[in-house]
Amino acid sequence: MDVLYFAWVRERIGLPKERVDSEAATVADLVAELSAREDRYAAAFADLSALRVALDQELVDFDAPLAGAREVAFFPPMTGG
Amino acid sequence: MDVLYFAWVRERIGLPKERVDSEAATVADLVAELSAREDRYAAAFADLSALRVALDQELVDFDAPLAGAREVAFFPPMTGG
Amino acid sequence: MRVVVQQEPFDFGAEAARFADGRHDMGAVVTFTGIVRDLAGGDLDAMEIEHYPGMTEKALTAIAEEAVARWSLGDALVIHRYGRMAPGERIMMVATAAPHRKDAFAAAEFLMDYLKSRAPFWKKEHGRAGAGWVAAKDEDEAALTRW
Amino acid sequence: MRVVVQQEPFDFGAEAARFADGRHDMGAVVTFTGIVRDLAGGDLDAMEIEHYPGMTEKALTAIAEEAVARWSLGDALVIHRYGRMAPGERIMMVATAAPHRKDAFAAAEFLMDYLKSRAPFWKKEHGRAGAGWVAAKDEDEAALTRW
Repeated sequence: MDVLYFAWVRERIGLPKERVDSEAATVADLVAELSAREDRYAAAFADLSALRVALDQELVDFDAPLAGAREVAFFPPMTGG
Repeated sequence: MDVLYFAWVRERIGLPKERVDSEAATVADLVAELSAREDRYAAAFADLSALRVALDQELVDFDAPLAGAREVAFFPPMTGG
Repeated sequence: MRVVVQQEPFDFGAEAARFADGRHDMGAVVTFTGIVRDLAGGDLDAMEIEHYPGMTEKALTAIAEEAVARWSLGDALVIHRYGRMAPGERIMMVATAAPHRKDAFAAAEFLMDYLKSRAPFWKKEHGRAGAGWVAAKDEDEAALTRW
Repeated sequence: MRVVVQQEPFDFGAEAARFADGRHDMGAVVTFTGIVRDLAGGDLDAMEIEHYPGMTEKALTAIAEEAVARWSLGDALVIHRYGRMAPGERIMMVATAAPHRKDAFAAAEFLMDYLKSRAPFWKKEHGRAGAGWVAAKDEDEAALTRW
Protein backbone atom coordinates (compact mmCIF):
# COMPACT_ATOMS: atom_id res chain seq x y z
CA MET A 1 0.00 0.00 0.00
CA ASP A 2 1.02 3.66 -0.30
CA VAL A 3 2.01 5.38 2.92
CA LEU A 4 1.95 9.21 2.90
CA TYR A 5 3.42 11.65 5.37
CA PHE A 6 2.56 15.33 5.78
CA ALA A 7 3.89 18.40 7.59
CA TRP A 8 6.43 17.63 10.34
CA VAL A 9 5.81 13.88 10.04
CA ARG A 10 7.04 14.14 6.44
CA GLU A 11 10.03 16.22 7.51
CA ARG A 12 10.97 13.90 10.35
CA ILE A 13 10.71 10.73 8.26
CA GLY A 14 12.33 12.47 5.33
CA LEU A 15 9.99 11.57 2.52
CA PRO A 16 6.42 12.38 1.44
CA LYS A 17 5.38 8.93 0.24
CA GLU A 18 6.56 5.35 0.07
CA ARG A 19 5.34 1.92 -0.97
CA VAL A 20 5.08 -0.43 2.02
CA ASP A 21 4.35 -4.14 1.89
CA SER A 22 2.98 -5.15 5.26
CA GLU A 23 0.87 -7.84 6.86
CA ALA A 24 -0.12 -5.46 9.66
CA ALA A 25 -3.73 -5.98 10.74
CA THR A 26 -4.37 -2.46 12.04
CA VAL A 27 -2.95 1.02 11.70
CA ALA A 28 -1.35 0.63 15.14
CA ASP A 29 0.37 -2.58 13.97
CA LEU A 30 1.71 -0.74 10.93
CA VAL A 31 3.01 2.06 13.15
CA ALA A 32 4.80 -0.52 15.35
CA GLU A 33 6.30 -2.17 12.26
CA LEU A 34 7.57 1.13 10.83
CA SER A 35 8.87 2.34 14.20
CA ALA A 36 10.95 -0.83 14.54
CA ARG A 37 12.57 -0.13 11.17
CA GLU A 38 14.55 3.00 11.83
CA ASP A 39 14.97 5.74 14.41
CA ARG A 40 13.44 8.44 12.22
CA TYR A 41 10.16 6.46 12.14
CA ALA A 42 10.32 5.81 15.88
CA ALA A 43 10.84 9.55 16.41
CA ALA A 44 7.93 10.51 14.17
CA PHE A 45 5.57 8.01 15.79
CA ALA A 46 6.74 8.51 19.39
CA ASP A 47 3.54 10.23 20.52
CA LEU A 48 0.44 8.95 18.74
CA SER A 49 -1.77 11.47 20.54
CA ALA A 50 0.00 14.14 18.45
CA LEU A 51 -0.83 12.30 15.21
CA ARG A 52 -3.83 11.74 12.97
CA VAL A 53 -4.28 8.99 10.41
CA ALA A 54 -6.40 8.62 7.26
CA LEU A 55 -7.22 5.40 5.40
CA ASP A 56 -8.03 5.99 1.76
CA GLN A 57 -8.49 9.70 2.56
CA GLU A 58 -10.91 9.23 5.48
CA LEU A 59 -9.91 10.01 9.07
CA VAL A 60 -9.82 6.84 11.22
CA ASP A 61 -8.64 5.75 14.67
CA PHE A 62 -5.33 3.95 15.16
CA ASP A 63 -7.12 0.66 15.88
CA ALA A 64 -8.78 0.68 12.42
CA PRO A 65 -8.19 -2.52 10.38
CA LEU A 66 -5.95 -2.10 7.34
CA ALA A 67 -7.59 -4.82 5.24
CA GLY A 68 -8.21 -3.51 1.73
CA ALA A 69 -6.66 -0.07 2.31
CA ARG A 70 -4.68 1.29 -0.64
CA GLU A 71 -3.50 4.52 0.95
CA VAL A 72 -2.54 5.30 4.55
CA ALA A 73 -1.57 8.83 5.55
CA PHE A 74 0.00 10.09 8.77
CA PHE A 75 0.01 13.74 9.79
CA PRO A 76 -0.28 16.12 12.74
CA PRO A 77 -3.62 17.68 13.80
CA MET A 78 -4.84 19.91 11.02
CA THR A 79 -4.50 23.69 11.06
CA GLY A 80 -6.53 24.98 8.13
CA GLY A 81 -8.69 28.05 7.88
CA MET B 1 -41.27 70.66 21.15
CA ASP B 2 -41.23 68.71 17.86
CA VAL B 3 -43.19 65.47 17.85
CA LEU B 4 -42.30 62.97 15.11
CA TYR B 5 -44.18 59.88 13.96
CA PHE B 6 -42.83 57.01 11.89
CA ALA B 7 -44.16 53.97 10.00
CA TRP B 8 -47.78 53.06 10.84
CA VAL B 9 -47.91 55.61 13.66
CA ARG B 10 -47.26 58.30 11.05
CA GLU B 11 -49.88 56.80 8.74
CA ARG B 12 -52.49 56.52 11.48
CA ILE B 13 -51.98 60.03 12.79
CA GLY B 14 -51.69 61.36 9.26
CA LEU B 15 -48.55 63.47 9.53
CA PRO B 16 -44.81 62.93 10.02
CA LYS B 17 -44.11 65.82 12.36
CA GLU B 18 -45.82 68.55 14.30
CA ARG B 19 -45.03 71.27 16.79
CA VAL B 20 -46.69 70.62 20.17
CA ASP B 21 -46.80 72.99 23.12
CA SER B 22 -47.40 70.94 26.20
CA GLU B 23 -46.89 71.07 29.95
CA ALA B 24 -46.81 67.26 30.16
CA ALA B 25 -44.30 66.04 32.75
CA THR B 26 -43.59 62.65 31.17
CA VAL B 27 -43.90 60.91 27.82
CA ALA B 28 -46.95 59.04 29.16
CA ASP B 29 -48.58 62.36 30.08
CA LEU B 30 -47.94 63.65 26.56
CA VAL B 31 -49.48 60.49 25.10
CA ALA B 32 -52.59 61.00 27.27
CA GLU B 33 -52.82 64.63 26.18
CA LEU B 34 -52.54 63.78 22.47
CA SER B 35 -54.96 60.85 22.76
CA ALA B 36 -57.58 63.11 24.28
CA ARG B 37 -57.29 65.46 21.29
CA GLU B 38 -58.63 63.35 18.45
CA ASP B 39 -59.59 59.78 17.61
CA ARG B 40 -56.65 59.28 15.25
CA TYR B 41 -54.23 59.91 18.13
CA ALA B 42 -56.23 57.68 20.48
CA ALA B 43 -56.11 54.94 17.80
CA ALA B 44 -52.35 55.28 17.27
CA PHE B 45 -51.61 55.25 21.01
CA ALA B 46 -54.17 52.58 21.97
CA ASP B 47 -51.55 49.92 22.77
CA LEU B 48 -48.36 51.38 24.20
CA SER B 49 -46.72 47.94 24.32
CA ALA B 50 -46.71 48.10 20.50
CA LEU B 51 -44.90 51.46 20.53
CA ARG B 52 -41.43 52.77 21.14
CA VAL B 53 -40.44 56.33 22.00
CA ALA B 54 -37.25 58.36 21.61
CA LEU B 55 -36.37 61.64 23.33
CA ASP B 56 -33.86 63.70 21.41
CA GLN B 57 -33.03 60.60 19.36
CA GLU B 58 -32.39 58.28 22.32
CA LEU B 59 -34.75 55.39 23.15
CA VAL B 60 -36.48 55.92 26.52
CA ASP B 61 -39.33 54.42 28.55
CA PHE B 62 -42.80 55.97 28.60
CA ASP B 63 -42.29 57.21 32.15
CA ALA B 64 -39.29 59.32 31.11
CA PRO B 65 -39.54 63.04 32.08
CA LEU B 66 -39.99 65.45 29.19
CA ALA B 67 -38.19 68.39 30.81
CA GLY B 68 -35.77 69.93 28.33
CA ALA B 69 -36.62 67.61 25.43
CA ARG B 70 -36.67 69.27 22.02
CA GLU B 71 -37.73 66.26 19.97
CA VAL B 72 -40.04 63.35 20.83
CA ALA B 73 -40.57 60.52 18.35
CA PHE B 74 -43.14 57.71 18.41
CA PHE B 75 -42.83 54.60 16.27
CA PRO B 76 -43.42 50.84 16.23
CA PRO B 77 -40.70 48.33 17.19
CA MET B 78 -37.87 48.60 14.68
CA THR B 79 -37.37 46.16 11.82
CA GLY B 80 -34.01 46.98 10.28
CA GLY B 81 -31.36 44.64 8.93
CA MET C 1 -14.99 52.41 11.68
CA ARG C 2 -17.46 53.56 9.03
CA VAL C 3 -21.24 53.98 9.22
CA VAL C 4 -23.15 54.82 6.05
CA VAL C 5 -26.90 55.47 5.65
CA GLN C 6 -27.94 56.05 2.06
CA GLN C 7 -30.72 55.58 -0.45
CA GLU C 8 -28.52 54.45 -3.36
CA PRO C 9 -27.40 50.85 -3.88
CA PHE C 10 -23.92 50.01 -2.59
CA ASP C 11 -21.34 47.80 -4.26
CA PHE C 12 -21.12 44.82 -1.87
CA GLY C 13 -18.13 43.16 -3.57
CA ALA C 14 -16.12 46.38 -3.69
CA GLU C 15 -16.99 47.29 -0.09
CA ALA C 16 -16.12 43.80 1.16
CA ALA C 17 -12.81 43.77 -0.73
CA ARG C 18 -11.85 47.28 0.41
CA PHE C 19 -12.68 46.33 4.00
CA ALA C 20 -10.51 43.19 3.91
CA ASP C 21 -7.62 44.84 2.02
CA GLY C 22 -4.27 45.63 3.53
CA ARG C 23 -4.84 44.03 6.93
CA HIS C 24 -1.69 42.44 8.30
CA ASP C 25 -2.77 42.31 11.93
CA MET C 26 -6.30 40.91 11.53
CA GLY C 27 -6.68 37.23 10.68
CA ALA C 28 -10.46 37.20 10.33
CA VAL C 29 -13.00 39.22 8.38
CA VAL C 30 -16.73 38.45 8.56
CA THR C 31 -19.41 40.11 6.43
CA PHE C 32 -23.17 39.91 6.57
CA THR C 33 -25.44 41.11 3.78
CA GLY C 34 -29.21 41.43 4.00
CA ILE C 35 -31.15 40.94 0.76
CA VAL C 36 -34.78 41.75 -0.06
CA ARG C 37 -36.44 38.35 -0.04
CA ASP C 38 -39.38 37.75 -2.30
CA LEU C 39 -42.66 36.46 -0.88
CA ALA C 40 -43.83 32.96 -1.83
CA GLY C 41 -45.03 32.97 -5.42
CA GLY C 42 -43.01 36.04 -6.36
CA ASP C 43 -45.68 38.28 -4.84
CA LEU C 44 -43.44 41.07 -3.58
CA ASP C 45 -43.20 44.14 -5.78
CA ALA C 46 -40.99 46.18 -3.47
CA MET C 47 -39.68 46.58 0.04
CA GLU C 48 -39.80 50.13 1.36
CA ILE C 49 -37.59 51.15 4.24
CA GLU C 50 -38.37 54.21 6.32
CA HIS C 51 -35.88 55.57 8.81
CA TYR C 52 -35.37 58.40 11.31
CA PRO C 53 -32.65 60.66 9.84
CA GLY C 54 -30.24 61.75 12.52
CA MET C 55 -31.16 59.10 15.06
CA THR C 56 -30.31 56.33 12.58
CA GLU C 57 -26.70 57.47 12.22
CA LYS C 58 -26.36 57.98 15.98
CA ALA C 59 -27.81 54.56 16.82
CA LEU C 60 -25.67 52.72 14.24
CA THR C 61 -22.53 54.52 15.38
CA ALA C 62 -23.23 53.67 19.03
CA ILE C 63 -23.81 50.00 18.17
CA ALA C 64 -20.65 49.82 16.04
CA GLU C 65 -18.56 51.53 18.74
CA GLU C 66 -19.86 49.06 21.30
CA ALA C 67 -18.90 46.13 19.03
CA VAL C 68 -15.41 47.51 18.38
CA ALA C 69 -14.79 48.02 22.10
CA ARG C 70 -16.24 44.70 23.22
CA TRP C 71 -14.36 42.45 20.78
CA SER C 72 -11.27 44.65 20.27
CA LEU C 73 -12.04 44.83 16.57
CA GLY C 74 -9.51 46.21 14.16
CA ASP C 75 -12.39 47.74 12.21
CA ALA C 76 -16.14 47.65 11.65
CA LEU C 77 -18.35 48.74 8.77
CA VAL C 78 -22.12 49.29 8.62
CA ILE C 79 -23.97 50.29 5.45
CA HIS C 80 -27.77 50.51 5.51
CA ARG C 81 -30.09 51.72 2.77
CA TYR C 82 -33.52 53.27 2.99
CA GLY C 83 -36.20 53.85 0.35
CA ARG C 84 -37.74 51.43 -2.11
CA MET C 85 -35.98 48.23 -3.17
CA ALA C 86 -36.88 45.31 -5.43
CA PRO C 87 -36.52 41.61 -4.46
CA GLY C 88 -32.87 40.57 -4.76
CA GLU C 89 -31.53 44.05 -3.94
CA ARG C 90 -29.09 44.34 -1.06
CA ILE C 91 -30.52 46.27 1.87
CA MET C 92 -27.50 46.49 4.12
CA MET C 93 -24.19 45.00 5.10
CA VAL C 94 -21.92 44.84 8.12
CA ALA C 95 -18.27 43.79 8.23
CA THR C 96 -15.96 43.09 11.15
CA ALA C 97 -12.20 42.51 11.32
CA ALA C 98 -10.55 40.83 14.32
CA PRO C 99 -7.36 38.90 15.03
CA HIS C 100 -9.36 35.67 15.50
CA ARG C 101 -12.49 34.27 13.89
CA LYS C 102 -14.58 33.84 17.04
CA ASP C 103 -14.48 37.56 17.77
CA ALA C 104 -15.18 38.56 14.17
CA PHE C 105 -18.23 36.27 14.08
CA ALA C 106 -19.55 37.30 17.51
CA ALA C 107 -19.19 41.01 16.73
CA ALA C 108 -20.98 40.65 13.37
CA GLU C 109 -23.87 38.80 14.99
CA PHE C 110 -24.03 41.38 17.77
CA LEU C 111 -24.14 44.19 15.18
CA MET C 112 -26.97 42.47 13.34
CA ASP C 113 -28.98 41.69 16.47
CA TYR C 114 -28.76 45.25 17.75
CA LEU C 115 -29.19 46.93 14.41
CA LYS C 116 -32.35 44.90 13.82
CA SER C 117 -34.09 45.98 17.04
CA ARG C 118 -32.38 49.22 18.08
CA ALA C 119 -31.71 51.19 14.90
CA PRO C 120 -34.76 53.18 13.71
CA PHE C 121 -35.66 51.43 10.45
CA TRP C 122 -39.11 50.15 9.49
CA LYS C 123 -39.90 47.84 6.60
CA LYS C 124 -43.06 47.95 4.53
CA GLU C 125 -43.85 45.27 2.00
CA HIS C 126 -45.60 46.26 -1.21
CA GLY C 127 -47.13 43.16 -2.77
CA ARG C 128 -49.89 42.13 -5.13
CA ALA C 129 -52.21 41.72 -2.15
CA GLY C 130 -51.52 45.25 -0.93
CA ALA C 131 -49.02 46.92 1.38
CA GLY C 132 -48.21 46.19 5.01
CA TRP C 133 -45.67 47.02 7.67
CA VAL C 134 -43.41 44.14 8.66
CA ALA C 135 -44.00 43.22 12.31
CA ALA C 136 -41.05 42.93 14.67
CA LYS C 137 -40.42 39.36 15.79
CA ASP C 138 -40.31 38.36 19.43
CA GLU C 139 -37.22 36.29 18.63
CA ASP C 140 -35.40 39.43 17.44
CA GLU C 141 -35.98 41.12 20.78
CA ALA C 142 -35.06 37.89 22.59
CA ALA C 143 -31.80 37.68 20.59
CA LEU C 144 -30.50 40.73 22.48
CA THR C 145 -30.52 38.95 25.83
CA ARG C 146 -27.56 36.77 24.87
CA TRP C 147 -25.11 39.70 24.68
CA MET D 1 -22.36 24.54 -3.82
CA ARG D 2 -18.77 25.15 -4.88
CA VAL D 3 -15.50 23.92 -3.35
CA VAL D 4 -12.22 25.25 -4.73
CA VAL D 5 -8.68 24.30 -3.67
CA GLN D 6 -6.01 26.29 -5.47
CA GLN D 7 -2.56 27.78 -5.15
CA GLU D 8 -3.38 31.11 -6.85
CA PRO D 9 -4.88 34.09 -5.05
CA PHE D 10 -8.66 34.47 -5.37
CA ASP D 11 -10.62 37.70 -5.83
CA PHE D 12 -12.53 38.00 -2.54
CA GLY D 13 -14.70 40.94 -3.59
CA ALA D 14 -15.69 39.36 -6.90
CA GLU D 15 -16.38 35.98 -5.28
CA ALA D 16 -18.46 37.55 -2.52
CA ALA D 17 -20.47 39.66 -5.00
CA ARG D 18 -21.04 36.73 -7.37
CA PHE D 19 -22.18 34.59 -4.44
CA ALA D 20 -24.70 37.18 -3.23
CA ASP D 21 -25.97 38.08 -6.72
CA GLY D 22 -29.39 37.19 -8.05
CA ARG D 23 -30.78 35.68 -4.86
CA HIS D 24 -34.47 36.44 -4.44
CA ASP D 25 -35.24 33.66 -1.98
CA MET D 26 -32.32 34.10 0.45
CA GLY D 27 -32.39 37.07 2.82
CA ALA D 28 -28.99 36.50 4.40
CA VAL D 29 -25.46 36.03 3.09
CA VAL D 30 -22.49 35.58 5.45
CA THR D 31 -18.85 35.46 4.37
CA PHE D 32 -15.71 34.67 6.32
CA THR D 33 -12.22 35.40 5.05
CA GLY D 34 -9.01 34.19 6.65
CA ILE D 35 -5.98 36.44 6.23
CA VAL D 36 -2.28 35.72 6.89
CA ARG D 37 -1.62 37.58 10.11
CA ASP D 38 1.84 38.97 10.74
CA LEU D 39 3.73 38.08 13.90
CA ALA D 40 4.39 40.78 16.49
CA GLY D 41 7.06 43.14 15.17
CA GLY D 42 6.44 42.25 11.54
CA ASP D 43 8.55 39.10 11.92
CA LEU D 44 6.65 36.85 9.53
CA ASP D 45 8.13 36.46 6.05
CA ALA D 46 5.60 33.95 4.78
CA MET D 47 2.95 31.42 5.70
CA GLU D 48 3.24 28.11 3.89
CA ILE D 49 0.24 25.85 3.64
CA GLU D 50 0.63 22.17 2.85
CA HIS D 51 -2.36 20.00 2.02
CA TYR D 52 -3.32 16.46 1.04
CA PRO D 53 -4.48 16.63 -2.58
CA GLY D 54 -7.56 14.49 -3.10
CA MET D 55 -8.49 14.20 0.56
CA THR D 56 -8.71 18.00 0.86
CA GLU D 57 -11.41 18.30 -1.79
CA LYS D 58 -13.31 15.30 -0.37
CA ALA D 59 -13.21 16.63 3.19
CA LEU D 60 -14.26 20.17 2.22
CA THR D 61 -17.10 18.84 0.05
CA ALA D 62 -18.37 16.61 2.88
CA ILE D 63 -18.26 19.53 5.35
CA ALA D 64 -20.06 21.86 2.94
CA GLU D 65 -22.71 19.25 2.14
CA GLU D 66 -23.33 18.74 5.84
CA ALA D 67 -23.75 22.51 6.34
CA VAL D 68 -26.15 22.83 3.40
CA ALA D 69 -28.29 19.95 4.68
CA ARG D 70 -28.28 21.00 8.31
CA TRP D 71 -29.26 24.63 7.82
CA SER D 72 -31.21 24.25 4.55
CA LEU D 73 -28.81 26.64 2.86
CA GLY D 74 -29.58 28.00 -0.56
CA ASP D 75 -25.88 27.79 -1.35
CA ALA D 76 -22.40 27.43 0.14
CA LEU D 77 -18.94 28.32 -1.13
CA VAL D 78 -15.50 27.24 0.14
CA ILE D 79 -12.24 28.49 -1.38
CA HIS D 80 -8.95 27.47 0.25
CA ARG D 81 -5.43 28.15 -0.99
CA TYR D 82 -2.23 26.22 -0.41
CA GLY D 83 1.41 27.19 -0.98
CA ARG D 84 3.34 30.20 0.19
CA MET D 85 1.61 33.46 1.16
CA ALA D 86 2.76 36.82 2.51
CA PRO D 87 1.21 38.62 5.50
CA GLY D 88 -2.04 40.31 4.42
CA GLU D 89 -2.81 37.73 1.72
CA ARG D 90 -6.15 35.97 1.88
CA ILE D 91 -5.84 32.29 2.69
CA MET D 92 -9.42 31.18 2.30
CA MET D 93 -13.06 32.16 2.36
CA VAL D 94 -16.43 30.59 2.99
CA ALA D 95 -19.85 31.97 2.14
CA THR D 96 -23.33 30.83 3.09
CA ALA D 97 -26.79 31.90 1.88
CA ALA D 98 -29.95 31.21 3.90
CA PRO D 99 -33.44 32.66 4.19
CA HIS D 100 -32.64 34.01 7.68
CA ARG D 101 -29.51 35.42 9.31
CA LYS D 102 -29.25 32.96 12.21
CA ASP D 103 -28.86 30.01 9.84
CA ALA D 104 -26.39 31.80 7.56
CA PHE D 105 -24.21 32.71 10.58
CA ALA D 106 -24.42 29.27 12.22
CA ALA D 107 -23.58 27.48 8.97
CA ALA D 108 -20.57 29.73 8.30
CA GLU D 109 -19.22 29.17 11.81
CA PHE D 110 -19.79 25.43 11.46
CA LEU D 111 -17.90 25.41 8.14
CA MET D 112 -15.00 27.28 9.73
CA ASP D 113 -14.86 25.09 12.85
CA TYR D 114 -14.86 21.86 10.84
CA LEU D 115 -12.58 23.08 8.09
CA LYS D 116 -10.03 24.15 10.70
CA SER D 117 -9.76 20.75 12.39
CA ARG D 118 -11.00 18.25 9.80
CA ALA D 119 -9.70 19.37 6.41
CA PRO D 120 -6.08 18.28 5.77
CA PHE D 121 -4.20 21.59 5.76
CA TRP D 122 -1.08 22.37 7.77
CA LYS D 123 0.42 25.81 8.30
CA LYS D 124 4.12 26.55 8.59
CA GLU D 125 5.38 29.97 9.58
CA HIS D 126 8.58 31.26 8.00
CA GLY D 127 9.92 34.09 10.13
CA ARG D 128 13.15 35.86 10.90
CA ALA D 129 13.70 33.50 13.81
CA GLY D 130 13.32 30.44 11.57
CA ALA D 131 10.46 28.22 10.42
CA GLY D 132 7.96 26.25 12.46
CA TRP D 133 4.70 24.32 12.09
CA VAL D 134 1.70 25.99 13.65
CA ALA D 135 0.34 23.82 16.48
CA ALA D 136 -3.36 22.95 16.54
CA LYS D 137 -5.18 24.62 19.41
CA ASP D 138 -7.17 22.66 21.97
CA GLU D 139 -9.92 25.27 21.62
CA ASP D 140 -10.25 24.47 17.91
CA GLU D 141 -10.92 20.81 18.68
CA ALA D 142 -13.25 21.83 21.52
CA ALA D 143 -15.19 24.12 19.14
CA LEU D 144 -16.51 21.03 17.32
CA THR D 145 -18.42 19.78 20.35
CA ARG D 146 -21.00 22.54 20.09
CA TRP D 147 -22.38 21.29 16.78
